[in-house]
Amino acid sequence: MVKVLLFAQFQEAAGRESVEIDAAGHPVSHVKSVLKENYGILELDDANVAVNEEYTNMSTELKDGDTVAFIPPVSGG
Amino acid sequence: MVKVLLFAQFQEAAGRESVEIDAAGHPVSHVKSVLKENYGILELDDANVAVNEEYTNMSTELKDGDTVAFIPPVSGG
Amino acid sequence: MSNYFRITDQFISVENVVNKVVRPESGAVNTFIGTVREFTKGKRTLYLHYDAYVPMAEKKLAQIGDEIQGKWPDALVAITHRIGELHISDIAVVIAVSTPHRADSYDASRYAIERIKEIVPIWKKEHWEDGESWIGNQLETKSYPTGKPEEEDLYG
Amino acid sequence: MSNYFRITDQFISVENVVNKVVRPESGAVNTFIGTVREFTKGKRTLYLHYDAYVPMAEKKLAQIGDEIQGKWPDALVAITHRIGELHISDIAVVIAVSTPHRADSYDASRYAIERIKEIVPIWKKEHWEDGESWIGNQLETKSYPTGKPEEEDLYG
Repeated sequence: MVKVLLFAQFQEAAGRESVEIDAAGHPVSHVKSVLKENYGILELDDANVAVNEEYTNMSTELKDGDTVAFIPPVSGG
Repeated sequence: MVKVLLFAQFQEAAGRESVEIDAAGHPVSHVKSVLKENYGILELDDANVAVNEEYTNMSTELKDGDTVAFIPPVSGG
Repeated sequence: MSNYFRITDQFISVENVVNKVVRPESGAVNTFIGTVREFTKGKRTLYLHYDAYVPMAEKKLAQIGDEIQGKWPDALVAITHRIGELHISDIAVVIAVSTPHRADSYDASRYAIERIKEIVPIWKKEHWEDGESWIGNQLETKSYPTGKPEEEDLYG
Repeated sequence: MSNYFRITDQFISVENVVNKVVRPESGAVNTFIGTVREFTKGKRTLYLHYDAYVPMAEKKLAQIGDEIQGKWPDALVAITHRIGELHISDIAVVIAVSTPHRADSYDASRYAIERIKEIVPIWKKEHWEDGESWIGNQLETKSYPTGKPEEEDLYG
């Protein structure tokens, strides 16, 4: 299983802070599709993605125990 | 009389914080000469001058009650 | 070093952040303090809510510190960013950079705030009288036509 | 406004100076803090002594504030400079500039420190292990071949 963290507008859209998805062996883009279709998170195209707290891209292959985070456009400072 | 304020190296050279000079009706350059000759302040050529707390120049004519200050190169900050 | 790069839900003391970087070999500390502004483009903000991916945000702040030490080897950097509910004039972020000479302290501090707005996973939600919204990137110096940073920006 | 431009012989609180300029319409505060550096060009400083022509120095700090408001109308500036005996890492000067947007806060803060080093009658004496000396101008960005500022620099 892969843990997917949701923040800001994505957290509000899904109504939860995280979801578990059976995505081991799949690329990050698979998680993106699941979030769109099953959790109503529609604005993912503007997001960056991090696996285990480092930015990466949609083709990264996931393994069991990974933590994925979709990062909406940041606005700190 | 004109009050002449001395700071930093000029104060140390003269051994005092201020002097009174009978310079009313004279330009600032007159005070400069007096400081050089009578008070042993030799580095006045690098100094700026202020009369009544505003920068001015050596040709400004002084009047009774004016306060003159010779300003060594500044090094605040 | 991890104490130098913090996300907190508490009030930030400017003095505390500054004190982390003051040292005998530095003569200059530049500090950038971001505060909550009441009006943005004529619209009145009532309060803000900041969310963050805390462990990754602290890592990315530390990465900015590393980038700065690569560019300005004599610089020492500390950054604290607050999250949660903030009101007008509350301090959201404090950056402190000490360097031997002043020019570098300005340049490195400016670099830090620009990078925070590029790569640190923190999000701001503005609450107005008539609504609320999560704010997208607010970069002043650079725009991303694609709506997101390029890869070289993320990895620094 | 005079409280915004101060010469003091007491410890300077960064927080106090910053608080003078924080306000609802600003979103950024840039702070420059000058501290006593131990080594300058390989020579070890034991302590410093700052002298000032206090009333004129406060007027000139206020003039710098006016110049900044001329160049950056939305800026609010506070500057406190300490005099007397200062030891390594003690704070000699704190400049705080608040502006609605961050770029101006950096530019105006930088302008302030450069102007302080040009026109404010404050003098620093360095005390080393083997001697002492009053320090002449230490401008980093500009040199005066004549050894003194030009008239337009003094009058702003």
